[in-house]
Amino acid sequence: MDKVRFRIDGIEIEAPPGTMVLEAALDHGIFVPHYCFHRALSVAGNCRMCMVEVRLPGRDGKLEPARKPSIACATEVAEGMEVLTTTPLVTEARKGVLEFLLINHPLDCPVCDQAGECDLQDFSYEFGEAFSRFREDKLIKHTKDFGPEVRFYGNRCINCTRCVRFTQEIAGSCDLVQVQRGGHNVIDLAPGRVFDHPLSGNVVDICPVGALVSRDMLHRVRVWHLERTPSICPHCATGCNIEIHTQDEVVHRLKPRHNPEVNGYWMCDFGRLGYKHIHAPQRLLEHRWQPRDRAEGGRLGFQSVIELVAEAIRTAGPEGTWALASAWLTNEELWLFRRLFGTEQVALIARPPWQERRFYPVWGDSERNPSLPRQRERGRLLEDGATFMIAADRNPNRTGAERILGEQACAPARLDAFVNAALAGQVRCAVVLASMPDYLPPEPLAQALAAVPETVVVDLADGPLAGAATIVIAGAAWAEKRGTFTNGRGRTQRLEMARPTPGQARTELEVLHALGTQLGRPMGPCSPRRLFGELVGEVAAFAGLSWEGVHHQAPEWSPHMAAQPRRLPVLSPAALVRQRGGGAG
Amino acid sequence: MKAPEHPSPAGLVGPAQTSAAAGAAASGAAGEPAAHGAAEGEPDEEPESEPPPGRSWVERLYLREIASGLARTFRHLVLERPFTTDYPDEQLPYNPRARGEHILKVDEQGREKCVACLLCEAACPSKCIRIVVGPSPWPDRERYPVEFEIDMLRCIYCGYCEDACPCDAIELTPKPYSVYDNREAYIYDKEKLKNNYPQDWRERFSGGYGKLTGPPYRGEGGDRSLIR
Amino acid sequence: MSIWALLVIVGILLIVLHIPPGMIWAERKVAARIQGRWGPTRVGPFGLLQPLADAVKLLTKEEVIPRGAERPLYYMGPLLAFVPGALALAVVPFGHDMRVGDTVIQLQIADLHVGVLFVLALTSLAVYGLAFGGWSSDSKYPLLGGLRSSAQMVSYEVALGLAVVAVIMSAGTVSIREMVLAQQELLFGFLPAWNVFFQPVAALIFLVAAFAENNRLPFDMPEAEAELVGGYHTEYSGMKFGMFFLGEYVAMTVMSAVMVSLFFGGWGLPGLTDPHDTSVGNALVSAAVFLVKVAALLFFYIWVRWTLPRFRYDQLMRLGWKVLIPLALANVVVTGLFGVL
Amino acid sequence: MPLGYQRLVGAVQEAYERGLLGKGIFGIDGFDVEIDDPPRAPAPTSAAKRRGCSPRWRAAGATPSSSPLSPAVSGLFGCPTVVNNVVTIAYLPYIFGGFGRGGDAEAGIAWWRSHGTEKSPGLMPYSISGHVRAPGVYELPLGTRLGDMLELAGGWERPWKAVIPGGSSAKILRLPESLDVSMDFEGLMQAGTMLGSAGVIVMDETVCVVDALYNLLRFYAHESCGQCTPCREGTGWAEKIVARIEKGQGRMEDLDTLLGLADRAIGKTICVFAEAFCWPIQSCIALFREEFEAHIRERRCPLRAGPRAAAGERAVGAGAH
Repeated sequence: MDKVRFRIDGIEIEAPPGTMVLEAALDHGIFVPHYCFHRALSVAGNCRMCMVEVRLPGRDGKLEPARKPSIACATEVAEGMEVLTTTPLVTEARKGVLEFLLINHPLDCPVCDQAGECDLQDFSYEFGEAFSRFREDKLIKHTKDFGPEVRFYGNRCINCTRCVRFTQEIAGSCDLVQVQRGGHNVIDLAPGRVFDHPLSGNVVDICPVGALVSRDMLHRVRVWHLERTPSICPHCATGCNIEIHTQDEVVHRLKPRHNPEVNGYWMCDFGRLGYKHIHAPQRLLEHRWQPRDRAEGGRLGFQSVIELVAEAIRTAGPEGTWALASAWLTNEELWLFRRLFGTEQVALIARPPWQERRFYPVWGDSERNPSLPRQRERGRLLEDGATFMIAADRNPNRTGAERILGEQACAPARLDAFVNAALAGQVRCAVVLASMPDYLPPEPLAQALAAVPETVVVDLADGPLAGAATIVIAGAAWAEKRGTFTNGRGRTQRLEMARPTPGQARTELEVLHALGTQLGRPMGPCSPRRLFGELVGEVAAFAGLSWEGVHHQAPEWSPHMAAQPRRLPVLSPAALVRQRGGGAG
Repeated sequence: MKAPEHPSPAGLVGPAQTSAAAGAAASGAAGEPAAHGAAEGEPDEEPESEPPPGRSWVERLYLREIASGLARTFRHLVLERPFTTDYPDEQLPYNPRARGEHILKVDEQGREKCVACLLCEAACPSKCIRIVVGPSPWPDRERYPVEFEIDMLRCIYCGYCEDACPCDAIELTPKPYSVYDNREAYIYDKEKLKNNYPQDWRERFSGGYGKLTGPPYRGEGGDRSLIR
Repeated sequence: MSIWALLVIVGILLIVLHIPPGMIWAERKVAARIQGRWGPTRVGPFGLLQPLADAVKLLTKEEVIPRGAERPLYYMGPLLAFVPGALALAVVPFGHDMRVGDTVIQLQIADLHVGVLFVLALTSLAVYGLAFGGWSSDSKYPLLGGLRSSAQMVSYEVALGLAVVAVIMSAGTVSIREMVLAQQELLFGFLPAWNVFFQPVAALIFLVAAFAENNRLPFDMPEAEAELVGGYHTEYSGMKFGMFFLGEYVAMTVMSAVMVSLFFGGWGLPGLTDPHDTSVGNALVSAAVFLVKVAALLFFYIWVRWTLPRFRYDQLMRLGWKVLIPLALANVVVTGLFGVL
Repeated sequence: MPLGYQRLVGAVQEAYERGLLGKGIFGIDGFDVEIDDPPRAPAPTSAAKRRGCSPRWRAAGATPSSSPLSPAVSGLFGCPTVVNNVVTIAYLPYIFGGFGRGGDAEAGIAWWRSHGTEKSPGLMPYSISGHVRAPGVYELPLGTRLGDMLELAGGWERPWKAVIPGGSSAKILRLPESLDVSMDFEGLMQAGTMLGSAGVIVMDETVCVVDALYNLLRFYAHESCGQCTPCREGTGWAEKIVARIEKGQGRMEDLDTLLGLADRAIGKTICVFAEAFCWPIQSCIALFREEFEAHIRERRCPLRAGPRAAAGERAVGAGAH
């Protein structure tokens, strides 16, 4: 289909027909203020903020000045159209809309969690007026908790209905509706519902004002203090692109980062709240030695603990040493792991999937979601019509482990082999690099680890794994590492360090590097970037990738992925709701 | 020792004069524009850096200047009354807009007016304010400061916090800076800030204090100093 | 030694030991008033007990000794700065002789025949204290201060000595007691026969050199705060610093006393004291006159300090070597010529 | 349940019973005509407007949407959609069916053209209400003189003051100056107002225009669907201001505020509801400004007995914004 040629503020633009003026403008760096428009949602056109002056060619081909402004979000581009975003007509229209929006909006920015990242603040500052002619009483609307993650402040709501459309079109749950009418118009829960959908947190992100706020972060920090680090969510094999928001090295929230090929604009609540283990009270902050047969032991410095581990490995000899890596290690760590322990006497531990059964994409029900066909036309959907996917595999880097250590090493059979060998007394030393939150080793594995004379565990928190160890090394959480994860569909993405490791904790990269040096192996560089370079050179599945290329939003897919796209098992939201009700997550 | 009275700049004199000046300099007669040694009226110096022309050696003894200086200091000593104030017995009136220590204001029921918006913290250039936000125990507001601390040692009394406060909760009173003998005492907690401007200080700045001189303190609207 | 001599020694010692605190107080008060302030007011009436408070503070302060300090010299410095100066007072007559019963008591600890030389010898010892203190502190500022101080004091001692030579020449004696007695006459019936009138140049040189010897402004180069922090005593704290402090004021007192004796008629004041009367009353009046004269000179010290700015070091040296010493030599020659004539 | 609604539902039922509606009517297989019940939910006026042919018909909210340019091509569910007024449908049989003229469409059209003016032929049911002796619906030819129409409705004992010629959203006209207005589309357009729904509201001199405007605005504030911003916020704001003026607590700048908010609302909304509530504001203030100013100046409604700004009445708007 031919592209439509038109002009916005004098800039020649080509866009496919059916594109809305607002999208075209935003794509070309012309900012038009808007509230209700969201690229992932259907067009509502009710905020009236994105009004522009549209001049269409008349019969004689000349442009006729518009009598009244049009909303850019619902105006399709047309051949020869001239769009003006800064005329007096538009400026006055914006001022008018902002005045109307603000008359019933409370001036509670100081206590509003959105303050600092609020579109109403920004647009009022940029396009609005400094005074209001409103002298009447403001309307009072209700404030209530919509669900476990979301609180609603009706007074602040500007009725853009992004949240309503989100629940209809993306989540598919239709939990939120608009009730009342006129000035009393307000968002509310659909009768009998609780907004506990696994995607509920996203309405907080898309709410342009402070009407929907996160209960998790309620009153905790002010957003202008937050530092933002781009990273990858580790809680399932989807590998959502996220931002880690920290203040003073404390993680306060995670936000999705737009990546059209992975997670769109969204992330699930499990991932969103999945930073708590970083600051858990059980977090290991120092290295320990707790021998099985003797009473002594206690805390150790890093160098001492590495010497102790090296001694244990030397004593056990190559035949008596097994090493277990977790699917939460980065590719770089796995690469060092492979160089240190090879691929024979190693196995992979991972968190069990959400459920035994594997689900396939069921979202995007077009019966409930009439706008879906249109979205599919615009390429907004992920594969199979799913609006969002949560992978059943609750580990971020199983694919990476399979590529680096080999499919066999990562198969459950290998773990069984380890268990059998350990129970048979053939294993003298086991090194476990776990660093997984909420990991409960299966009973045989726990028994096996307890049966090994020297068990070295690198982990995040005190738990059954650390309890079974003779040497415990405090490891680093994913937010404390640099490196790459390869998600369930084979896409390699980079995560960045958002905070330093607490206490004496070390990243697994440091642990492996120090251990190798202590064992007298040539270890070479320890920087993730250079290790990734080695990985690209040595492992075929990573060939062609570059450290810069896997960063942020660069849409680089690994050749492996391109050759053989994998279908990712995902879950139905209903199943997740049931699981959350059972206390999972 | 004899020196030309008005040594000319070297470039403007004849050869004879130049050699004389050079000889004088070489003889080590260069000296001292000041003071005591030459009371007998002996010519004593040939400055290496040439003095401005038109000043005789008598003038360059600066005896008159020394004498007048001594006279002036003596006059100060004997005649003039010191103009210092006898702090702390005697205190100058503070400008009502003087920025002294902070007060955290409370409402009629003794509750903090602060809603813990952290705008003061954001505005503070010296980062001396620390607030821990919590859900408020009262139904009419949502958040309040569980902890509110100002490190008076870091504070530069710029008043930005007062400007930033949306609910008039923090204010800089004219109360001057306190002095303590340990650092911990300088970190004012919420209770201390709430009671940081007690009655006697208010009286003091409203003219009720004994040796206060100058106009009495009056806040704008009459209630600036009141705890509200 | 008679009991009287002991009493005189004790009395003089008491007086001398009370002068530095008084000086400190006066210095602060005068400085303050010249600058339009009140000075100390809080400790005692008119802040009179301020020196006591200072002393208590200095005594209770922690002693900090630099690690690299040369200990023996470091300890000796303050002593050398203080003691020799104080010793010089032994030969200064504080008043006329006093006859009690049959005994004639001299208000002087020791009437040395070489009194002036004794004074010169002892005051020049003080330079060791400063030099030791400066060098032994193992710190650059004290070292520079000590160096400056020794150079300065050595330089000005020459001029000081030459000025005194002229006085000795005209007085014909080296005993301070005799010099003072010789000044009790009246010249032309109205002018006291003080050496200052016979030897004005020597008096002026002595005055200037005395300022330099005592490291007082405008010649306080050794401890120029702006450049050297505290000069030779930068690294001293507590009472050791106090000794330096004390030494400075004692040295000032000694210089004033010597100058009064040499140039300003010592304890005599025509019309008030009678050199031929040895009654107790006359002796006491003469002692009072002496003290007033000393106090006046000390006040002049202070007054000048808060009036004149500090010299530059090269200016200081130039003044000493190129002006004062030639002038003093010329003065000696002129005095000698007069004596011959 | 309103009488009109009962009759409509009754007529639809009757048509079903007689086989005029339903599956295979007139015995033609596959010729199905169904009539859905009109939504019983109290839909706001705005949703019932022409553009209310919303793709949200089945969704919960009855709100207008930015409609496709031509609903007859692509409307509800993307299908051709025709939305028409009951009046239009009621006249169809007369015109095309030649009802009473033997089924001759030509005759029906000629009959229709014999009424009314050149440009606006035909009849119109005028709903005359207010200060006339015999209010009611009068079916009259388009172009009837307003004065004649009011006389037909019985006249009134006191002098008239104003008339709203085309339903509550039409601009008001002053009486008796406008008694000669021709009540058709063009004539009213010339007079600066519109025929609209032909609901003629007549007011005599006892009517306070401010009070009347307040009444209208209260209706509009209630009827706004609340979807888009200028209308949602503007209706409530205008109602509050006029209420305050009527109570005698107005300020002179309130009139400018009213006109300003009307300017800012007109043409900025999805449907024409903003125009509907702004035109009365603009025309009332334009034609009866002295009455508004009298309210503000005297701090009471001059037409009501006693001051309305009695002590103790709550001050409106204290502390807003």
